[in-house]
Amino acid sequence: MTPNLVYVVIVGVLFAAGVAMLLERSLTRVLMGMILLGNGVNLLILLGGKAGAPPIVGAANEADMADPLPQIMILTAIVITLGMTAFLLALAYRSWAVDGHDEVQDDVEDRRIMRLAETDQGSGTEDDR
Amino acid sequence: MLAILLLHALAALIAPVLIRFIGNRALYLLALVPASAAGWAVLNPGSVAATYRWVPHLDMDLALRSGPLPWLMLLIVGGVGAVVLAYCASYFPPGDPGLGRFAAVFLGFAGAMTGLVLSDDLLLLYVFWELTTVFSYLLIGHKPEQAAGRRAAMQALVVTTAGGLAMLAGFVILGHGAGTYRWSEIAESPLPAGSTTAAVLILAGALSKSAVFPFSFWLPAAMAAPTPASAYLHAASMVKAGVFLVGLLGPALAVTPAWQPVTVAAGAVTLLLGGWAALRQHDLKLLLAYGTVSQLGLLTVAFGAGSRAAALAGVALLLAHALFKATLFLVVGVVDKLTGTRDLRELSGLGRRMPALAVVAGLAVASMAGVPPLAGFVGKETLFAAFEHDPLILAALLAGSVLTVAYGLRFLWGTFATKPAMDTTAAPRPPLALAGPAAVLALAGLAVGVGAPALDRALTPYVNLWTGTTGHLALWHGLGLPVLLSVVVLLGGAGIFVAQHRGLRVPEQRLPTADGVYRRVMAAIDRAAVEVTGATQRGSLPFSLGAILLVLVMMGATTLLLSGFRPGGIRLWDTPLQLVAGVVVVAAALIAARARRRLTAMILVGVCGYGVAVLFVLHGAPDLALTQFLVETVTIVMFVLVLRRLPRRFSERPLRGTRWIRMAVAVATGAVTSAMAYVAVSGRLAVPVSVGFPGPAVAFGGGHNVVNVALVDIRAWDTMGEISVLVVAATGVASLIYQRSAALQRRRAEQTVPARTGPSRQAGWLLAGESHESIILQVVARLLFHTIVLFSVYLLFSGHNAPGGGFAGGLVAGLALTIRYLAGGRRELNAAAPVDAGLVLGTGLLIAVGTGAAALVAGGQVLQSALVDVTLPLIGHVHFATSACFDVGVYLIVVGLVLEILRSLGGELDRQHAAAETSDAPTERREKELV
Amino acid sequence: MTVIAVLVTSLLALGAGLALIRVVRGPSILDRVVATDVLLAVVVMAIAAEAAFSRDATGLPILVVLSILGFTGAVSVARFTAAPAPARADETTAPRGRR
Amino acid sequence: MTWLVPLPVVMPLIGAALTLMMAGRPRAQRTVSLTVLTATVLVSAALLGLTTTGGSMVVTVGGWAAPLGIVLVADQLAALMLVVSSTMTVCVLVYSIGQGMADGHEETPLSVYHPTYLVLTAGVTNAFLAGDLFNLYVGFEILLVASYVLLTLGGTENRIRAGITYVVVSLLSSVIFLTAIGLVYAATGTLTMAHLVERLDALPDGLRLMLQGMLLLAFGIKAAVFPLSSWLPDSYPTAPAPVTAVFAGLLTKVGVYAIIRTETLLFPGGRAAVVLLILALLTMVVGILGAVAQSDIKRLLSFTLVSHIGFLLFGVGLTTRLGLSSAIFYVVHHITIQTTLFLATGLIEKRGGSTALDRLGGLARLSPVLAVLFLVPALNLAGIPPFSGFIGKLGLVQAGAADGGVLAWLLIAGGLATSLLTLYAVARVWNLAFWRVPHASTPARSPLPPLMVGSTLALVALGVGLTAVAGPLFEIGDQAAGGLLERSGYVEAVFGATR
Amino acid sequence: MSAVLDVVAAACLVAGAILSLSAGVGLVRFPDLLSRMHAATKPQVLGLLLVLLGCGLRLRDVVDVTTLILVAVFQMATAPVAAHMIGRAGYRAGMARTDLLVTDELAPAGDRVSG
Amino acid sequence: MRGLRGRWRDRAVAAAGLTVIWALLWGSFTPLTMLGGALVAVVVLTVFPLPPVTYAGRVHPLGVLRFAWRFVRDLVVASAQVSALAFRFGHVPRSAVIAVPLRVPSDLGLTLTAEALSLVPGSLIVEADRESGVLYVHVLGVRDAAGAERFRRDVLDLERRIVHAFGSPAERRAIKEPPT
Ligand code: NA
Ligand code: NA
Repeated sequence: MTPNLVYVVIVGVLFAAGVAMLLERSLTRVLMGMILLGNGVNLLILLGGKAGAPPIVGAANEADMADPLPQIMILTAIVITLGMTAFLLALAYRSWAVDGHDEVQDDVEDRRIMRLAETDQGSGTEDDR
Repeated sequence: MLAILLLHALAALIAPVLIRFIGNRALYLLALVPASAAGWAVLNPGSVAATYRWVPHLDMDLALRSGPLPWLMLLIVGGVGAVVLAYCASYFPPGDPGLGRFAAVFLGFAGAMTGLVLSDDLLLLYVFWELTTVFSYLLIGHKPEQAAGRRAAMQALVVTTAGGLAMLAGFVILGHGAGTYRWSEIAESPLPAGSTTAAVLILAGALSKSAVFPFSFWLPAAMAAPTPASAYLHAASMVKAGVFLVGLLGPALAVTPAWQPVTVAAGAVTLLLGGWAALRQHDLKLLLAYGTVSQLGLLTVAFGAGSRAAALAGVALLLAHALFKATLFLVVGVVDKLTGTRDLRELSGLGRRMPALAVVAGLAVASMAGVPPLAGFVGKETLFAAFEHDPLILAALLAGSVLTVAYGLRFLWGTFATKPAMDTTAAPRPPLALAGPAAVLALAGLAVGVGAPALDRALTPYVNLWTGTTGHLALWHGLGLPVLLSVVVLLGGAGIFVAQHRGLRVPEQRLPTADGVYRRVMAAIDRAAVEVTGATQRGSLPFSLGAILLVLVMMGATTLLLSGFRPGGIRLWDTPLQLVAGVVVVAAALIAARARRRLTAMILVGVCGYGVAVLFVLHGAPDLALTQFLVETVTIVMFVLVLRRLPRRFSERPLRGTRWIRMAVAVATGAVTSAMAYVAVSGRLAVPVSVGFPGPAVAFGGGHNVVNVALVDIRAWDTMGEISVLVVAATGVASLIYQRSAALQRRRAEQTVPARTGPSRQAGWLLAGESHESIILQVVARLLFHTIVLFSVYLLFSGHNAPGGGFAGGLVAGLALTIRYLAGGRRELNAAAPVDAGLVLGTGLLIAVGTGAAALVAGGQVLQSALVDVTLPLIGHVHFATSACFDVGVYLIVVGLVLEILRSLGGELDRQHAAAETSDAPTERREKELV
Repeated sequence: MTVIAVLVTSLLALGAGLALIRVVRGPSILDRVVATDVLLAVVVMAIAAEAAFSRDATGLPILVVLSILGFTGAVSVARFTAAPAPARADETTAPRGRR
Repeated sequence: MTWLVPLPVVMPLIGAALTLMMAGRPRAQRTVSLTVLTATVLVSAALLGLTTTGGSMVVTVGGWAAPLGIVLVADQLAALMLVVSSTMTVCVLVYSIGQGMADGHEETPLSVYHPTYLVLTAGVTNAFLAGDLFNLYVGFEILLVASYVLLTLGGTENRIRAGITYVVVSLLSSVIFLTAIGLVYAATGTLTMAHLVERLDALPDGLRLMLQGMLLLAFGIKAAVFPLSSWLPDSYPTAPAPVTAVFAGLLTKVGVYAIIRTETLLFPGGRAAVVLLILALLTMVVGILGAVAQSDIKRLLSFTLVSHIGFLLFGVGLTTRLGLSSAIFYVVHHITIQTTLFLATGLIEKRGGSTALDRLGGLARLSPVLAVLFLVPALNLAGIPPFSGFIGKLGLVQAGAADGGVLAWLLIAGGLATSLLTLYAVARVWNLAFWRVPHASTPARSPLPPLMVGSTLALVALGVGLTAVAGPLFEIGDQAAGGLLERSGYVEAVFGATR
Repeated sequence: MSAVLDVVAAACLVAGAILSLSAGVGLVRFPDLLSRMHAATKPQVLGLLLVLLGCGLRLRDVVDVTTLILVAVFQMATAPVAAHMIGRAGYRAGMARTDLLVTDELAPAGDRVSG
Repeated sequence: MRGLRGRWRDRAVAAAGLTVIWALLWGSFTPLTMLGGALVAVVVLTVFPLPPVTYAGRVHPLGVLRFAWRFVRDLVVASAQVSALAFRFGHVPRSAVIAVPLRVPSDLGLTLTAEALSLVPGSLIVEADRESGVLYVHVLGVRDAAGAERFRRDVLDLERRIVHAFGSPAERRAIKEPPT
């Protein structure tokens, strides 16, 4: 198959933009990055199937039809993304309600150990009491 | 033999129960268990083997084999074990809550030790080996309140396990090379490749177990264990395991180059250092512990030297040491129990108060010192004889023996002597139950000495496994060098004792103490752990994601380079309209990534989604476009519902410093993904399987819309999974927003309130009234609502032949509800859909999955569909696929999802916000503010 | 018809481009919403026009959906974001959480 | 008897539907959940028996033969995984009922627990049975979304924080998985794994390596392979004990299962074996060092979880029959033991009021039962013989020795060192939490609910029982490994299956 | 007949497209939100109707024509609502530029108005 | 008291209307379609009960035609005007917010008037006061007070046309009375 350049470029841009947002701290931004990535993946899947007439038997010649299988995968992915978006939004809201912001926080324990590492200390869990 | 092991296991399990019911006397009963092992050995002096399958694939079976050396060990393990258990009955106070546990672990240990000496399969041997380590750990920590005791237990555990693991690696090398793990078979065939490495690794295990230099330090620390346990584990049995292994494997492995130098050197050093350290101890138990270390070194030298005579001496000393050292520990136990101290500086005049005990101890020390006619003498004589022609080793042995005599005397003097300027220590007479077991062991030492020739005969088969000069066990070898040396040793030892008594200070050895090494190693591991963890576990989500993406980029780039792909061809587009839509998508995405305000970003992401929907249309995917438009719309509504509560702008970025890194990762990810897509598409040769879809879709699926038929029939299993995802997502939204059962119950009560009846102009037929609700929107919403729902049903049923289907239909119906909610808030929503979302979701899932299960019940495959064609009078031809039922389930689930979203993110957030605004009842948020 | 198609496509693309500019420029959310609405209308026109040119009606359900539900997004934004005090108060009413 | 094959997925889903409709009636929900999951165990056991005696069982869903439709494939490996995982779910369910998690009191929100838990089970079983790459993705999604809900149950500050990390990383892994599937389809035009066998073989090496890399990456995140693992210790420990337990037991193993399946079936020949082995070594060592640095039992166990994934990869990376069968054995062991340990930790939390090591002490005296419930699986985890952890590891060491390469020996060394440090880590927990004098905050009396103790005890016994049945279990693992290496059997079973 | 219909259809399509372009131009050019809304939301209604008409003239199938009629009706029912909601929100947010207003009869009544 | 009967009538009308829409969607008027449509309509109306609103009006075909014609004419003319404004560079159009008190302020009448007014370019409803029945309209291109007054009259004309097309007898009577 010969790839469609427009798709190739859009996929790249959607992935780049999505990743850029994903690497941020605000959960709503991360979520939007995920949505962009989702769109990018969908187009990537679409790229793997032939374009053509809608795959409706009778409305078009079978040979001219677009490949239906990527469409099925994408449909599933779109709907799953919807569910995930709803969940993440609820999560963002709860995060805001609990913390007063929707920022992704660093793990406290990990930070503690990083401080120990920076100050060249041990784990402090030796049995000495 | 297996029966003995099982008996031990059983006894260990019932010991706590038994002790709870009949008290300390139960120990006498339990002592019969190890005694039975010794008894079995007495009855079966020859070679006995038995094999039971366990894990044949790993060549690890319960292969047991008794031979001369195991036989002797069995006698020690069983005999001493029985005696010590009997001793424990009086040693522990009645009703000691820890006794049940102690007895269980003790018996477990005895069983493991028995198994260890009987194992023919090396892997099985390792199994028992590790078990003894664990039981030892638990016994050392019998009184775990002191940090020192716990640390000692840990030290013993770590050191012996480390050695054990090395040994395991050695076993695997041997076993893999030889093609079998049965020692009896390995020993009879030529050594496989890698045996030298194996030998070194095995020695690491053996020497660490026997506390030989440089692993000696754990044993003195292990004296935190109750004294009977020390007597058994750390004198008689467990520490002998390493020596036993050297003795067992030596006949075959001693030919490897490292074997003899390592064993002899390490043994000799241990002998001297241990003896030296023992001289400096004040705690009687520690004195004995260092003495044990020293003696283990001696044994290692004996078994490691690799000659018949030395091995014979080794066996004799092994037995002798077990007897006299266990005796001495039991004696210390008695003293400790009766006086409350083990410090020889606090003890005085005990010899007069406990003469019998003093005699017993004297007997044991004499054996240790090599005084005829005791077992120790027999062994040591033979040993001197074996090394007659090796002056260097002989000198070390002599020095060690001299030290042994010295600390032996120090022990006797320290325990029993009446010291000037000290009161006689107050103590009751030791009861027979305590002194008896010690006496038994001491007398056994005497018996062995006297019965040396018999022992010699019994051990001949073992000794013959070795090469070199043969020695003999006898009380009298004739006048020769050995006897002379014995005399020298006794005199030298006495001399040192006297000198020390007169004030000679024994300087502390300046060799690096291995204990320090252990501490440093563990501290280094701890530091390494902190450093590595601090470097790899940053606890930051962007870091975790960045790591994953970097791997993606590197992996993608590498494989792309490896693929050596030459661009074959490229098309710009299928239709130029794709470019138009593409520009919109790209622009929206790029600007969204830079947006500072949440809603702006959201709108741009939405535009991007609409653009993708247009691309779907252009691609020939109307079903996708339809769904995408609907999903984007629902998404925007959801975002608005949540974002209305959140700050308008994204918060200030704490990540500014890493901005360029993130940009680079983003661009690289995009580029690599594009390239991979390009390469993958270009690489396609075969025809896709989906060319086979259209025909069967009509013939068997009963629909013309291939995508929909695939969704509800050909790939309905995927769809079933997908709707489960939706169900759970909806549930999760409720879970996060409502949190508590009570809140959800309140909601249920609210939503079942019937819609207001009767038009009432004054109250308004609309529930509206708040300033942000619009009459125009409300009227239009109500006018359109049923039409939209009808349209959703149309989409549901037309979907089989045209764009549409359960997903699209459900989303449309959900949006109808959304419009009602937007118009009139949650009360309007409840009026429109007075039903619990969970019920809708459950019903939908039941219908969809039930359709699949029904096909199963009907004798088809799961989710198999049937076509129904009926011609009804007046009405016409009805064509129906049962998969439509499945689609109804899908429809309901999507409706349920949207309903749940509206109730939770819409209505409940309204309520929470209103409550927070108006009431002085503190909400959760306000409480947080105060904190 | 091809010429017409190209002409119509170009006009619609131009309209979409201008709308996109307003989406990007704002300045207010409502401006962006209005512009998005226009974009959506252009999409409807484009799909209808495409159906007209190719005489292929499979896209019509999409048109129904967009015509009856396309306003939902705009309404939800307008309803919740720019409404008076309660919903507009964002930074000020947001609780100060522990950082 | 192929009708049995879809049941491990269908039954929990029906249960989920019913429990959703029974919101607010915990007793009924409990009955349904227990019934359904017990039935799933029985069906799984039947499948294991049938596949062991009669070979793989294949169902063409909806009667659509491969490669058109979706196939569910129950071979020995899948059946074994089903048995183990469904057994875990039953025990954990009983435990959570004992804790009151499932009933609506204490920290328990709503009636979402049962339906979500059942869907989680369905996702896991679906992933094991999937014979279609995209369906595998769907299975993952099911179990993931259910896990998101369970992890954030109650919506407390810590769980939200941890939940965000977990959800976002998982979403990224899903995106990567989906991308991989898109690429695979673009290159081959098919999704049925049995069909991919032939079509992937026809692709040029570089392209195939790319597809393999993408799939490995996706599964590697789910399996928590270093350096893709840092999310796990930050997220698992905050969940309620039974949730953490079932996650630790099952979810990463589903990732490992996917790695085993795809590496053996789709990409045989060990092209990426070296990479796998290196990752295995790093995962073991970095993971266990992480455990050593921790001061909280749950976190410590999470790190051991990561670390021991390295053992599994070791077996897979060796690509030999012994390596695979040992990895399979080790999976069974690890699922059981890691689940047990997290449940025991839940009991520790219940008894001692905390899982932080500096707030615990004296538990051995305060609760001897608890001491046994922790110590036995802890030693098992550390690979102390004769427990199953040792047996699995022994298999891996033997397989490594058989390989004989430098890397293999490095891995043996790393594996043994990891064992030792695992022992050190759990022994430290024992020393501090069980042996030390009780902490001031430890309640003098705090009875443990019998259901919690009972279910944990059952799992402890099961873990010990693995030692007794190690021979037959290894035999099954060996046969399964044989089936994996002999691909044609799988392919023929799939294409030979008709309605 | 068919050719005539096609020509009419083409004219409708082009006219509709021009109106859509004018909406875009107005959107970019007009000074404040409310003016932009006039430009944006109104020509597109007519433009859309024209395009739908053109489409119907080309497709001619009963199913399609009835569908297009529904589309037109729905569009006319919903477009004003969106415009009203946005306009109202804009006005309330003070985005009507008072310097361009000849008169503002809502300002004094503003507080009393109920939905 | 026209409660119960009126509600049944409403339901019947709604069901009929939905059935027609169903037929339009399928583009077929066969018995199967109509019956199916009726069935679906009844189900939809049962599951989602109608809001308690009664439409008391009658549709007057002639009035409807008259209204439609004026509407289309206004639409075309006004669209052209606004488009022209858009392309007239350099000109900044002025506008006004005008209050129009309707004479028959039923919810439905108010909404229909607002809708029709909205669709005609150049006017935009910024507020609708339900209690007093006043529409506040933003009008583009108004230059002075006279223009505002002219616009107010136009709106009232529009209202009259709508009532003549769709209104109940009472409303038709009300609209004939001169504005107070
Ligand atoms: Na996971
Ligand atoms: Na996991």
